[in-house]
Amino acid sequence: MPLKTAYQAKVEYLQIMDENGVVDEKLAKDAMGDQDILELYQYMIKCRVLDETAFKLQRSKRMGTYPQNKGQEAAAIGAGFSLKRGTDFLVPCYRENAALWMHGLPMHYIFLHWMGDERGNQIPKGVCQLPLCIPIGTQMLHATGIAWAFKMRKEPRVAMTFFGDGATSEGDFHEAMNFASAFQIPCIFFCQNNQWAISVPREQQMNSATVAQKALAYDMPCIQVDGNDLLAVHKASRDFVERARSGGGPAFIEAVTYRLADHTTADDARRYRDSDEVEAWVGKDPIIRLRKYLTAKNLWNDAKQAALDEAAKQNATEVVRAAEGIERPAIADIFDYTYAELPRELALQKQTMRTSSLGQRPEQAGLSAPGVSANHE
Amino acid sequence: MPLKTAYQAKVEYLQIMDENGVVDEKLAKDAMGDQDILELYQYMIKCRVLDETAFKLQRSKRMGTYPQNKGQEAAAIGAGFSLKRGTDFLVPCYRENAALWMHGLPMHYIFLHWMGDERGNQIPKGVCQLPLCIPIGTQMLHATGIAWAFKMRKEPRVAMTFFGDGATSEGDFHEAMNFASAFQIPCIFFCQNNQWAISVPREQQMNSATVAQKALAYDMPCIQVDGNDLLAVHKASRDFVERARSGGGPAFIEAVTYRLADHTTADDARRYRDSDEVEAWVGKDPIIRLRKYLTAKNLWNDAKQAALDEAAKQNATEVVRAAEGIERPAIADIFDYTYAELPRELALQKQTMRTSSLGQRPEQAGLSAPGVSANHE
Amino acid sequence: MPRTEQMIAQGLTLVDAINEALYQEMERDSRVVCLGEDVGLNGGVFRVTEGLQKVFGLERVIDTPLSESGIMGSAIGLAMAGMRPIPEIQFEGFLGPAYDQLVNHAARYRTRSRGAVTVPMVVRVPVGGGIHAPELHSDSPEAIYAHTPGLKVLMPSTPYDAKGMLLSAIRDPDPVVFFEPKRVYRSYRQEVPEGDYTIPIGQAKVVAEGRDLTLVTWGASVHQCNDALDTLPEDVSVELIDLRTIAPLDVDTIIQSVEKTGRCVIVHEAPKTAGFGAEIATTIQEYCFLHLKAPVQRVAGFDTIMPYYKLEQEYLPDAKRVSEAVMQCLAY
Amino acid sequence: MPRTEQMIAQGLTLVDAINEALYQEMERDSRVVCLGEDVGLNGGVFRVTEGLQKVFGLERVIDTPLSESGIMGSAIGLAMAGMRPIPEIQFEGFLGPAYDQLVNHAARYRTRSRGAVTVPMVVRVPVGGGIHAPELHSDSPEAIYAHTPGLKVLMPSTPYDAKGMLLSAIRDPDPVVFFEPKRVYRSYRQEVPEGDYTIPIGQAKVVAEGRDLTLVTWGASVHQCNDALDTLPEDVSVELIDLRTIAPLDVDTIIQSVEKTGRCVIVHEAPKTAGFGAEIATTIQEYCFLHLKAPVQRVAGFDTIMPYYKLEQEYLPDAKRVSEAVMQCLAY
Ligand SMILES: Cc1ncc(C[n+]2csc(CCOP(=O)(O)OP(=O)(O)O)c2C)c(N)n1
Ligand SMILES: Cc1ncc(C[n+]2csc(CCOP(=O)(O)OP(=O)(O)O)c2C)c(N)n1
Ligand SMILES: [Mg+2]
Ligand SMILES: [Mg+2]
Repeated sequence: MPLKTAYQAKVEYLQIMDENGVVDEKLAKDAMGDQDILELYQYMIKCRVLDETAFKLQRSKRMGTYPQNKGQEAAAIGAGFSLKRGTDFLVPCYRENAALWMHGLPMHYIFLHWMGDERGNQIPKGVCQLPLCIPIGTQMLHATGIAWAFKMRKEPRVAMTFFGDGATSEGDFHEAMNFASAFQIPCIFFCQNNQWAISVPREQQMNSATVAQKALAYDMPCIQVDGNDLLAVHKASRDFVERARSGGGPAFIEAVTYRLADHTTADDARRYRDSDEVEAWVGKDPIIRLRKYLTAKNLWNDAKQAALDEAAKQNATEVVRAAEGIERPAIADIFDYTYAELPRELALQKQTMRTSSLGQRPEQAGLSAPGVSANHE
Repeated sequence: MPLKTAYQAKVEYLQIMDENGVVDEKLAKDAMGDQDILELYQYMIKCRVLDETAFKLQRSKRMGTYPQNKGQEAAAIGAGFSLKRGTDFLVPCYRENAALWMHGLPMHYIFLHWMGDERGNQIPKGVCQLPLCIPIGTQMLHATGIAWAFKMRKEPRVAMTFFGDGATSEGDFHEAMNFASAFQIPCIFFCQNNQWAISVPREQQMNSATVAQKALAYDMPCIQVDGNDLLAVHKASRDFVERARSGGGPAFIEAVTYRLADHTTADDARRYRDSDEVEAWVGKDPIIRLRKYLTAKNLWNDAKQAALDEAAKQNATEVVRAAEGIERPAIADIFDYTYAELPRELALQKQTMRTSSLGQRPEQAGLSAPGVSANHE
Repeated sequence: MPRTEQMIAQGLTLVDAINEALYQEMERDSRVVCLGEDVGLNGGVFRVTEGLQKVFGLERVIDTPLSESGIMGSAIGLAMAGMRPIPEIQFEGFLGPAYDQLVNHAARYRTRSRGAVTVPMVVRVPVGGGIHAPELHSDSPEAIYAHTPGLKVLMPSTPYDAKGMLLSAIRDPDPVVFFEPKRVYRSYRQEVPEGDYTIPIGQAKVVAEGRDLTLVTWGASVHQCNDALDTLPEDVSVELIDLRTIAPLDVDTIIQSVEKTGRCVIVHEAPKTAGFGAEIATTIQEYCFLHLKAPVQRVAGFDTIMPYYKLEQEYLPDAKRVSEAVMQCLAY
Repeated sequence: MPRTEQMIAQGLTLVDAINEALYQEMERDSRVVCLGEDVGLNGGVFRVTEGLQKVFGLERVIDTPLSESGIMGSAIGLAMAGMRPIPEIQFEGFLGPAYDQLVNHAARYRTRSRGAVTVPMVVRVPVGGGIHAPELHSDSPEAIYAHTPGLKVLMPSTPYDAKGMLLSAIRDPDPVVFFEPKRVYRSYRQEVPEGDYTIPIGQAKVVAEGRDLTLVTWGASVHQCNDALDTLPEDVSVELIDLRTIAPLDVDTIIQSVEKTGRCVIVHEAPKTAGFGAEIATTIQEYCFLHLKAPVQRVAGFDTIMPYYKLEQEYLPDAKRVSEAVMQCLAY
């Protein structure tokens, strides 16, 4: 029935290195060089080992609930590597450890976070990132605002924010995308589509064929990439980051990957997904294909791998030591960081660790010292 | 750089009757018949007169803030006419009076609403609609839920919800669209894109070329229509409504129209928009083109118009009388409708019209009767 | 779900009791549907809806997108259209994105439409701290919703109450926020009648009778207060009231008790300032002014953000803080 | 904006005073940006930002999409990145969609990052009833935000206070919710210093001194209370306190007054139950127990939804209800 076409668009898909580590030479030309690949490969191995370490810590009750990154390392690090350390801003969700580490966060911070310690969020000066974000979908607006400030001050800086496939269902995702697009804010939206949001598969989360097409609603440039292909992820990220840096505006990247582990250590994915599906994705592991590629190029061998495995283990030991070696947090912290200055009532609560007015001013009850307790205790 | 296309789509635009009342014969074949056009034309005139009446009432302080519908009558009524009265559900925003009336709401209800009287929202039994909705963007989820209930109960019923271009920026719009799409709910999203959200023009509200393309994010069928073309609006609405009724799922319609008046009577649009723009759109008035069409077809003439104008005036007088003739609302209502049953404390507040405990139980203060007041008053 | 052998032998946990209420009411009333994130095949992250999808099908136990406003808003629509939706919000912290739909819509429809449109639904929300959960999984926002006319706010503390209160809530013609203290979810088992029974909304429960002081609390803190009672000197006799319903408040039960005891301590997890304890204390001083022998005291969360779990035990009111406040109040 | 002749001759309205504070602070501090719906060319629906866009440009006075969570969330990002954003939410009812960003993010960042990330911003929000506005344009949600650790909540009642408090708020390192009682926006003019001055956050103001009873209120109700004072018998001496800052509460000013008077009535527009009046009353009975001659009373909005405007005058506490409560409290 229609008269004319008012709008049309398409979403493209990029893969450079396939599951067997074979690259498309033409596409690879403009991609990452072998030295970088080698470096990032080592990072990914370290990340994988730390992930397993965290899992074990949780199982032995030395850490709280922890969400594994396993299988998503290429997506995280390929994107993170496209940012300038100390310049560009990274706004994470909670499943891109490698990106945060690559971007300057000391590794034990993330461990501290999951050990129930806010000091894991106390991002060191000069590290341009926000702490992990637990409420899904909410952080993208912060990235948008941060990047907006860069634009207002005419700084050649970019923000990148990570989130999952599930997060795109939240209203805040939509509002962030619309703001970024309406004001042409240099913010890159990076979706780790790992096929699941806890027990809900992507096809149930949304009815659309791709996640990337959500960007069409905002006329925002977008692409779908093989998220387990380090080269594709990095090339798409780098191009969009540099485009944004030079005033080209925001972009959206869907990295198609897979959550190989449970949602978190509190979850049991066998309740809701087939082991066949998991098996199929094990074959697409981003680490396996890189090793194949590097080996084929004679850049890697079993001895090097053994040494790397050892180094990664060593690294994990140090990270655990740093995270567990820290003194217990001071209870004063919960008061001291509520505001820049302590309001009077809060100071009283801090001093007495009481909210009852008689606990705070026992003289009211004819008792003598603050914090006096009944003699039966 | 990409390897393959993962998704593609387009948005089409439909106009059947142009600004001069000339129809595209081929497209018109499957559109509304002349008898219907004649009936709806009369409705539109009545609506326009009521709109002016409301404006005047506000100016003489007989009504509160009022948002005029002027210029958007074809969009509202073309869509509303596609619904089955007493069966399909209509979930409005606040600028589609004609649709609500057409769908069975006594006209003075809307007047009562803007006169600050909740009885204007007390939709009569059998009229399948929700009251006007003031907070922008929030009602679409209710429409989605209502239509979902129809689907659950396997009833061949559809819900349609109206909203403006500005409303599409709210997170709830996105969540409603995603729910409707994910569960294939028989809900029609009808956007009156009248180019402005108070003082913000559509191009600033969003960066996208059309509003309709927002549906692509959800793989939801969509169309952009000339919203001042009764035939196009109706054909698109009817087709999507019937498609939804027979299990085809949700759809999105963007009606391109224009808010000829101020945002509300509290607004002064001259502060932010050019009179040239307004003038240009006056020429596209949906009523003018219908009159041209009907006249050319010999279905209309000046005498008929004069009679209709008179009838519309008469109608407006009756509506005002009904709205103003109602007794003052009982103050008891604010208590009685908070819950199905009055909780005790609320019963006391109702009885005494006091919240102070001494006002409620003056015997506490050694005073005698409830509601006693100090003798200086 | 039908009772397991363990349940028959040892009683029901809070999770079991809520699950049983859902199961029985879904059997009884075909209008009841459960919806939320992971409530279906996965049975909810706390397994409260375990097994229900298998029995009642995908259409009545619905895994939704990750979209709290969507869940709340579409549940409102379902309720308006004659269903009895029971949306689950996965943790109380995620009521945030659904706040507008709950407060500005669910709560208002009856009054704004003068009864033409109503929203009979029960919003189930795990609440409170103490389980070593991540950020925003340990808050206590009940005062916010108690300050919202049009909502009813419930928080059972025992399996027995949970079942009876949930059945009342589902049958209530108005929107109910049903907070489930997650610390109690599996902390103990209790005998719970297998059949249908309801506990009226708006009725507090006197858990222990006493002469000297009234202790008012709700949710998980009921158990902390019970612990505190055990540590008090023999000759101190405390009346413990479990509010169960926060809004509408059972003023009479509280007043009757305080008129007798003349002293009151209120315990809650939420931050003290403008917490619901303030409403209770104010009401008491309004109505029992001449009976009061000491100021009403509040043992509450501090006026800080709920800390991450390393410090949560220091944040939450415990038996020690409660008993100390009781003794100080008695010494006044 | 620079003063007009009328302003020079007759003083400033509340709108003028806020506009002047914004204008002067934007001149002084280039990090300050205003953003919100219609705040630019249109000058805001109440004209509070009138003229600012012309002076400071499209980049510093920004018309945003219709998207409250977007406004709040991106303002948080701006603040984190070193700007001093002043988001406007058009009416208090539309804080709903922004609730999560305000309460779960703005309020929490300093504490959750242990000071590494802070959110210095001022959320401007017209508040309260009495202007015949449509639904959701007349509420008083201050208690909700006062119950949120990490936020400061301000509500000036006079042009003079508004300017000084807003300047303090913009310079404050933490997020501030700045409620502007819309009923007062243009209700009268007052002399306001042209230069820079600040009124410290957290300081209540004794508007009128008195012996017999303390009247505590804030926002537009200050004026109703003032009217009530005029209707009281000559020999009744009431001390009127305008809270100005709701959180953190100026406990000392209140206590000092009630220790003197022994009686207190609190007045606010919000529904009574769990309103901020409850916090004040509770605090008073905690600290002034032995001085109190009568229970603290609340004259508040009813525990119903704020009605449409035909009935709003019946809903809002007026001088009559206030003076009656004062007399009853005195008679206790
Ligand atoms: C606002 C909000 N709602 C619900 C949750 C509970 N929750 C935690 S993770 C998760 C699924 C997230 O899925 P996705 O966005 O795909 O990220 P992934 O975990 O797969 O990396 C849910 C529902 C939450 N943290 N925040
Ligand atoms: C949630 C919310 N935010 C802000 C407002 C104030 N407001 C009323 S109408 C309006 C503009 C609406 O624009 P649009 O959706 O295009 O509808 P139109 O008025 O053009 O029909 C705004 C911002 C509101 N009513 N609700
Ligand atoms: Mg996922
Ligand atoms: Mg519009």
